[in-house]
Amino acid sequence: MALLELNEVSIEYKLSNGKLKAVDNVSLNVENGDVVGLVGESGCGKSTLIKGIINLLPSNGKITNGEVIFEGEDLSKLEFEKMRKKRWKEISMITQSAMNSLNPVYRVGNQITEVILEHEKMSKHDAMEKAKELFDLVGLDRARLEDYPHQYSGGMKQRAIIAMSLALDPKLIIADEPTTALDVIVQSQILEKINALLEGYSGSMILVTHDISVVAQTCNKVAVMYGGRIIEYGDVKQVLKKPNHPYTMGLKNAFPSLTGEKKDLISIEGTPPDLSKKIDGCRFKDRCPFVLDKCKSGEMPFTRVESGYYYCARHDEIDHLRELADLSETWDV
Amino acid sequence: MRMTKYILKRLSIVALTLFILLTIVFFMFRVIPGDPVSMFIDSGLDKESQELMMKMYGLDKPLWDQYVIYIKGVLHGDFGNSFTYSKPVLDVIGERFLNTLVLTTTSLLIAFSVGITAGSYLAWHRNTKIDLFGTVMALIIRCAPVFWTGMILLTVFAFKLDWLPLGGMTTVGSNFTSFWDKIFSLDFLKHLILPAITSALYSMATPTLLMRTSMLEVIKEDYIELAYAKGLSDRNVRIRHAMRTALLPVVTIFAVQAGLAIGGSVLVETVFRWPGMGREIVLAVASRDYPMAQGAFLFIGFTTISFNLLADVLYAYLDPRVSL
Amino acid sequence: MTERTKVIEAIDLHKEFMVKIKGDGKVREIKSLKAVDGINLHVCKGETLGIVGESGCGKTTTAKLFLGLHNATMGSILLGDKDISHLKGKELKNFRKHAQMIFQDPYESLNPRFKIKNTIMEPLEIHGIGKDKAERYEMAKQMLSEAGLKPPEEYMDRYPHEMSGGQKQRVAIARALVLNPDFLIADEPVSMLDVSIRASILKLLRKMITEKDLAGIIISHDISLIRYISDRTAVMYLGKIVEQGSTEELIEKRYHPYTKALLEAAPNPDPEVKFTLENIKGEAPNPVDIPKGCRFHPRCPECMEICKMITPQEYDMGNGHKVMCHLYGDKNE
Amino acid sequence: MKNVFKVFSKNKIGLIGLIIFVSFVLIAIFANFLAPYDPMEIQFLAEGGVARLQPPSLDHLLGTTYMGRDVLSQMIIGSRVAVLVGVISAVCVAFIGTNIGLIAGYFGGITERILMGIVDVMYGLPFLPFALILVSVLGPGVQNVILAIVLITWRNSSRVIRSQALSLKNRTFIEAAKLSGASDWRILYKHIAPNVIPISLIYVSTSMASAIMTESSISFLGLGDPMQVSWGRILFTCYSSQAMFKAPWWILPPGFAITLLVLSGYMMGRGFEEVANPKLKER
Amino acid sequence: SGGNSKEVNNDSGSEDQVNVVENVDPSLKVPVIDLWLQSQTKDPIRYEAGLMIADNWRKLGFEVNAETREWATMSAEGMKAHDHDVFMVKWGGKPERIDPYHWLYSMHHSDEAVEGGYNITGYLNPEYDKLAKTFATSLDSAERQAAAKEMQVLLAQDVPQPPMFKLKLKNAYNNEKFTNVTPGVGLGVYSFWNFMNITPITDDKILNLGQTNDINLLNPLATKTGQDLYMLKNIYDPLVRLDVKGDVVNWLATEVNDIDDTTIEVTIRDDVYFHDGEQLTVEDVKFTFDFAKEIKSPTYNAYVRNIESIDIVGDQTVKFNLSEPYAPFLTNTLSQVLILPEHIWASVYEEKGAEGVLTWENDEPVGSGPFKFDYWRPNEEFALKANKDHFQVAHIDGIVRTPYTQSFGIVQGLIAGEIEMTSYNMMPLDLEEVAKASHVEIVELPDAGSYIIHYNMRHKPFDDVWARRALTMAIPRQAILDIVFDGGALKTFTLVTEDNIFWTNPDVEKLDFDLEKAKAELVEAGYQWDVDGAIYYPENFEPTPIME
Ligand SMILES: Nc1ncnc2c1ncn2[C@@H]1O[C@H](COP(=O)(O)OP(=O)(O)OP(=O)(O)O)[C@@H](O)[C@H]1O
Ligand SMILES: Nc1ncnc2c1ncn2[C@@H]1O[C@H](COP(=O)(O)OP(=O)(O)OP(=O)(O)O)[C@@H](O)[C@H]1O
Ligand SMILES: [Mg+2]
Ligand SMILES: [Mg+2]
Repeated sequence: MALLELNEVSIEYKLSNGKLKAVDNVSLNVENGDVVGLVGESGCGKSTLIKGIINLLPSNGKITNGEVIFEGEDLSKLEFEKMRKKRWKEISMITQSAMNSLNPVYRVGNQITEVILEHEKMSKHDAMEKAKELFDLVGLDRARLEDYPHQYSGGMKQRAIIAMSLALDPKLIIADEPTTALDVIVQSQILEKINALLEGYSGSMILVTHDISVVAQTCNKVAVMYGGRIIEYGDVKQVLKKPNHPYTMGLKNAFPSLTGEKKDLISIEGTPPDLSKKIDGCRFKDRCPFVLDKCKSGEMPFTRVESGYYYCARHDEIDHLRELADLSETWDV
Repeated sequence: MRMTKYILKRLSIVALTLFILLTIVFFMFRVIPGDPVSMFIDSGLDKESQELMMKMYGLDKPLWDQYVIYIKGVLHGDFGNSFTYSKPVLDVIGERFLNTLVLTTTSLLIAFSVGITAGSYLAWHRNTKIDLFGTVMALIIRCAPVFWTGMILLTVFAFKLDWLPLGGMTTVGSNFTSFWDKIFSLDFLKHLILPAITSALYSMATPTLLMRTSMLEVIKEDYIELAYAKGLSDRNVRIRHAMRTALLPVVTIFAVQAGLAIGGSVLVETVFRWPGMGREIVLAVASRDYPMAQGAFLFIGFTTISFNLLADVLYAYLDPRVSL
Repeated sequence: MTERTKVIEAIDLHKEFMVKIKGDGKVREIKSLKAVDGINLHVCKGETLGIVGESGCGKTTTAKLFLGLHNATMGSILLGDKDISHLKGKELKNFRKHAQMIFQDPYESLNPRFKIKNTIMEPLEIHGIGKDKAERYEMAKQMLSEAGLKPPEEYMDRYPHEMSGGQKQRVAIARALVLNPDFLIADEPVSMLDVSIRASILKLLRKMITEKDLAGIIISHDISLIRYISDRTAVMYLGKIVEQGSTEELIEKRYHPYTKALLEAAPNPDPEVKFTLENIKGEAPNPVDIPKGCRFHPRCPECMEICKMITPQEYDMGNGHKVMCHLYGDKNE
Repeated sequence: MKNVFKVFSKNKIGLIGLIIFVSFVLIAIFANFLAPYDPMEIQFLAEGGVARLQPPSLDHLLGTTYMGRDVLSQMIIGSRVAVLVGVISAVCVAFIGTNIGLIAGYFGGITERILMGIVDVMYGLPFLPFALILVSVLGPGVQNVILAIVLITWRNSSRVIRSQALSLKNRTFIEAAKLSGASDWRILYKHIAPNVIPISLIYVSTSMASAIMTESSISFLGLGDPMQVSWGRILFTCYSSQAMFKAPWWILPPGFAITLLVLSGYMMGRGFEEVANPKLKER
Repeated sequence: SGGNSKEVNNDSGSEDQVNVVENVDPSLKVPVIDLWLQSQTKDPIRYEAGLMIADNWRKLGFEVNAETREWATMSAEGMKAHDHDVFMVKWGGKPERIDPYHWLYSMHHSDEAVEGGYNITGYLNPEYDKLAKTFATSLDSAERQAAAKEMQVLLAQDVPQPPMFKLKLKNAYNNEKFTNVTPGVGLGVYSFWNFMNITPITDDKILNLGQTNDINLLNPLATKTGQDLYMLKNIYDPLVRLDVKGDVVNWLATEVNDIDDTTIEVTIRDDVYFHDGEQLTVEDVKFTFDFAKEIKSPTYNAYVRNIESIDIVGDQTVKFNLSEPYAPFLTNTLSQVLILPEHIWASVYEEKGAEGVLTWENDEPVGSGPFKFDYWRPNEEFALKANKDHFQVAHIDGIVRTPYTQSFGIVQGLIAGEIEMTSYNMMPLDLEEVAKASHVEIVELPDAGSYIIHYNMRHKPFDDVWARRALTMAIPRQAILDIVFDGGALKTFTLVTEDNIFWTNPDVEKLDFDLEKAKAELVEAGYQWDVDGAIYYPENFEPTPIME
């Protein structure tokens, strides 16, 4: 049994003038020990999806369809108190901006012990001891537990949040863009730390990012999200070496690399679809260089591959498209 | 140590401000037509007596000399004698000021405790009917002239229902041995209720609405989301995380509100015949009791400024991010 | 590489800010912050210089010094043979025609209350270019379409909030180039944009610089991006240029330990290549108290005794490649 | 400006405020036509004698005062003072406050220190007592009440506008404008000012509210212009004659009118707040 | 347009077109009259009445600019500097003004027509001055009476500052708690005699007084308000007192003899003690008068100015030597100056000097009067207790005086039984209110003072007697009485009010409201009107200050 299983989950936000379907019919399996990377452009619904998983959607957001099965239980139907008990204990989270995720008026140490004391019967002193151990683990000075968040640098805050996420040994850690706001060097330090921690950790992790290289370095699976839908899912190596969806192909080639010969970068012109409007046909049709008439209407055809799946109407020509996609002219408009 | 230094520095700025205020006020009062003596002509002050009286008040000297004398006096803590009461201004002010302070402090305490609770409640139930109703009510009460609210309350609770006294600070003929004795008496409390509620109603909207807005801001913060993700209870998130942080801007307006309340106390004091500073200032201006008016004005100014200082210090104390 | 004419040159450029920072206790102190601490840089006609470095190392400050948006504390900036570092009034206005900039945040760099046409026409109006409004309108239209917003009429009457980030960045480019400057600085022009459209903006910049024979500086914290766009690269650390040289050579030779670290930390989208970053510690120190000696020594894996005491001078490694590191001291003697 | 109206049409609170305000303005403009009687005219009973303290009737929809004056007419004519004081002081306050705030915030340095020093001193002045004294100095009269209000309240808006200008001047689009060669004044008035206008408008509305409140307070204390009927003065007359407990028709309307008009100010302020709110300048 | 009364409506119908000139010389235009109104805070009556007067003056063609002034401003600019056109004042009818010295001499003698003087109107009439001198200095009361009557006739013709109304003072008290209320002239129930005579019915023998304002200062030498002095008069004793009708009765004095025009001998009681136990002696008497003069007490200056010296001529007798004859010496000087204990004031003087004495609070006054100071909590209460050792003992045990700032507080206080008496003049609405409470009884007494309209004869058009007369006749007295006073006052035509039987002259010319007559007199004097009805001076106009 998969640790987490998303079945055709859709999430909508209510707007003053209509609805916005931020997540549209998403299915995903996370097995024990998996590190799943969730990549996609800004606004494609990544954060919404993971908030949907732990039932933390804002008041105007709602899961309108599908189920979120965690260890056999549908989290989306769980009542608040029961869900509350599961949070952090079973599923913890490293939020998008660690910069703002620590409450500025409390000492970092207290914010860590707070979560321990909430879920475990433990004395304050013991909780503090635990926090100290966690700080050792993420490479922070124990003394800094006494400091306020604003006395930390960005990297330190991120580490503190990571330490906090490990506090209760959860089965699943969700990390929402843990390194976006950080410098390259600090980012690589953090990623390295995460990698190191993952080695001694039996649980699973979902890592949200818009940076493919982060996925490449950290995850074993990747889900590529576009316009509210996971348009491709599979084993990292497979997806990045042999992408099946034109968007993944473009995305991969849009990243500059330091190694290898200097080839032209690819740019996917245009903007992602407006999720508040109903989309007919392929979500990527407006930006796809391989778009055909058949892409423009109906449901996107689903193709299952060995390690996952993808949606593309031209699934039978994929190898050819992949070759074309490597050329930057293909993407020029 | 540094804190003391900071406060001392601020205080010296306060002193400068007060000095400027003092000068403005001194000359402003002298510009007002009229003098403290000629008002008594009709009650039998003949022309020689008028001159004698002007001399008695030191008003026969050139303006500049009067100013210098006054400033010198102030530097020695002597604000002169009130023309009306023939008492040192400080003595008169001290008493009135305490009265005003009791009233405003009570009303501010009511206003802020109710306002903060209500504001956070409304924010928590944002976009509901309760929120709309509460916000609109707060706004409406805020917009009603305080003296009018007072008049209405007075009519209903004192005149029509006869539950509470019609005004004043104590019942006629009651005798108290000390100030404290008085303000802790039931009689005093009964007299305090209506004016305190009136001005509390007026001051309440600001903390309510501000607390609401501030809470709404805070609720959007990532650390609130994280607090939920941590599995904290609703109550815990609301009080420990949201309210605690949302309180900060409310603290700053406390000073502003306190200043407003003390300055605006004249209205409530007039309606309820509360023997406070506000009324005294109006009386002093009307009777051209220059030293009294100057002193009272300065005192109110000083209090306003001190409250600002207090709020800054308090803010820095409450918010670890802020240094002075 | 042919010898080209230097368009703009910074000589021993310094910039100090007086900042209020927290001392012990709760009181602020005023300290000096050396944001730019003696740099020598130049750009030639038709050439692109990349500047990389971590956040806070002084990249933006350098850019603003070049453009006269800050006054240098010390040193000079020569445009041709004129020192422009303390221009005022009319002279400054004249200089503005020669040097322009593109900012990091396209959302921020356009006045939200100006229509696009007003934004682009304003510089023309200020400098009295074009005989009337109609002519300026035409020039603006022309520029927009050069910047890739086609058809330009469609964009002229929009407000910034009606455009996507990439489109705004194109408007910013159009505005910068409408005055026909000789010199262009782009400060992290794509870092706020989605990966999928970065390449097109970078390409546009590159095209403009070469076509119009400008001197260009492109700033980034991502060295892999720099590789794609710049001819020469300067690595900046805490207000100093620690290494500069032609981009390819710099990436290949990577003399300075900091350059090495930066290159190693650069994310790699190839899942086969894993991190190798072990040798660099901590985060960049606060520029308010720059370490004594070599400012990199506390983080340097190759730190020697001398590094702790003496600030290294710049050593020429040939081919215009310069390094500021004691490791190379003897090679030069 | 067009945007402002667009936003208003979407913002319910602002819209209601605007409607209330415009109604009062209309009443004030057509006061002379609307008022059934001369507000100062003493009314007589049919059977002779002054029509003192008559409860509402068809002849006098809001009853009469102790001196036999028609309350409704007083209310209608009184709206003129309220609207006049409100609008003029609000515009002056916003104009002065905005300009001082802009200049202080943008130029900084000694200019700022002097201007903000003045503002600080102004903040030490207790508002109402100072207004009372000013009115005593200047003499009663609507124009003096306005002057007093303006002299004191510009401090509020100038502080906020200054901080706005401070943050705006460091925004990149201002630097971009500088790079285009724009002069300081051009930047100040073409680039920064339009961006603070929504905030100034908030101040126009809220200063309007506070000006009306202040005028009525001054009048209530008996220091307003005695030759002008104003709501505060109606209340004052009601309070100082012994009729306040007996004539609800006399005491209630002015209070409600003040509340409503002041409320409209704050409601419009809320509307403008939406305009000013960065949320709307969507990314 | 406002303030039209029926009376006015009837009269304004007259359409006579006399003296209407088409092309009148604009320089002859009668200047605008600035009518200063009292701001409503101080006195709504004067404000409303002023509006009605202005309306009627306009009907005569005068341009009137009615504007309000704060009392402090009006008094400084008008009462003191005499820089006004016209304004109204309510002059109090204090007991010492029963002798009309103030009304007839001070307010109209040319000596007083200087800055700060009482001749506010600037009335200069040599004939009047002569009469006034006689009135002021003669010791023969018949001669004085004749002069006074004559003077009133002149004033009624010349109308320099005509009196208009006198209040029907209505005070209230609790008839279930007290009886034997004796209001005194000018002071109503606030009179000294009332405090002496009022008798408690119940065991509660403390009289609670409600007043609109607090007392200010208990230093008899420096205080300036009547309120203070009336309380001090209970604590201290004068040599003589004015009784309820205003007649002089002996008090500390057992005998007062006029030796000649300028010498008065006074013998005092030997059984009077100050509240601290010291006996009151002739030394104290001499000291008080000398002291008041020496330290230049503003309160007493007017009274002691004429005293040249004081001699102690016996154990209980002193002799006052005046520098010039001063007719009201008894009513003013001897009844007003309160005898101070030398042993206290001399040491204060020693310690603080003259200026110090004048600024001394004296907040625990020690006098010899029938009431002793008890306590004073400013703005809350002021209390006296009866002096049981006095030669005349009050029936009550004490007085507690509470200041209410609003009159409705007083009224409610009376009804609720918080207070038992007030000298606040009950207004019609108050009367309605207290009518419900059977225990509240009203005592009525006509005021000895009056509402006076002060023209300024130094300013146009008031320099012309015809203008003054016409303006006076345009004052709608009856309408104001009905509308503004709501029946709470009476018309009056002489400054010495009709109740002051000895001094008043009821047979003077009464310029009551008569617009037609007013116009007719103006026409006769040659005034002209333009087609719009604005009034102009006659050609070659010379003002007539007084009637010949
Ligand atoms: N509370 C909300 N109400 C309405 N719409 C929302 C809300 N939160 C997000 N959205 C919209 O839902 C869509 C998905 O947003 P989401 O935050 O999940 O994207 P994301 O992939 O996490 O983007 P980013 O990379 O910028 O974090 C966006 O179009 C966004 O505008
Ligand atoms: N106006 C200023 N006043 C004070 N300090 C400043 C100012 N501008 C920049 N600094 C400081 O100077 C240092 C260099 O800043 P700068 O913006 O040049 O860095 P950067 O390399 O562009 O960083 P980033 O990558 O974050 O944009 C930083 O520590 C910054 O805090
Ligand atoms: Mg997100
Ligand atoms: Mg930067």
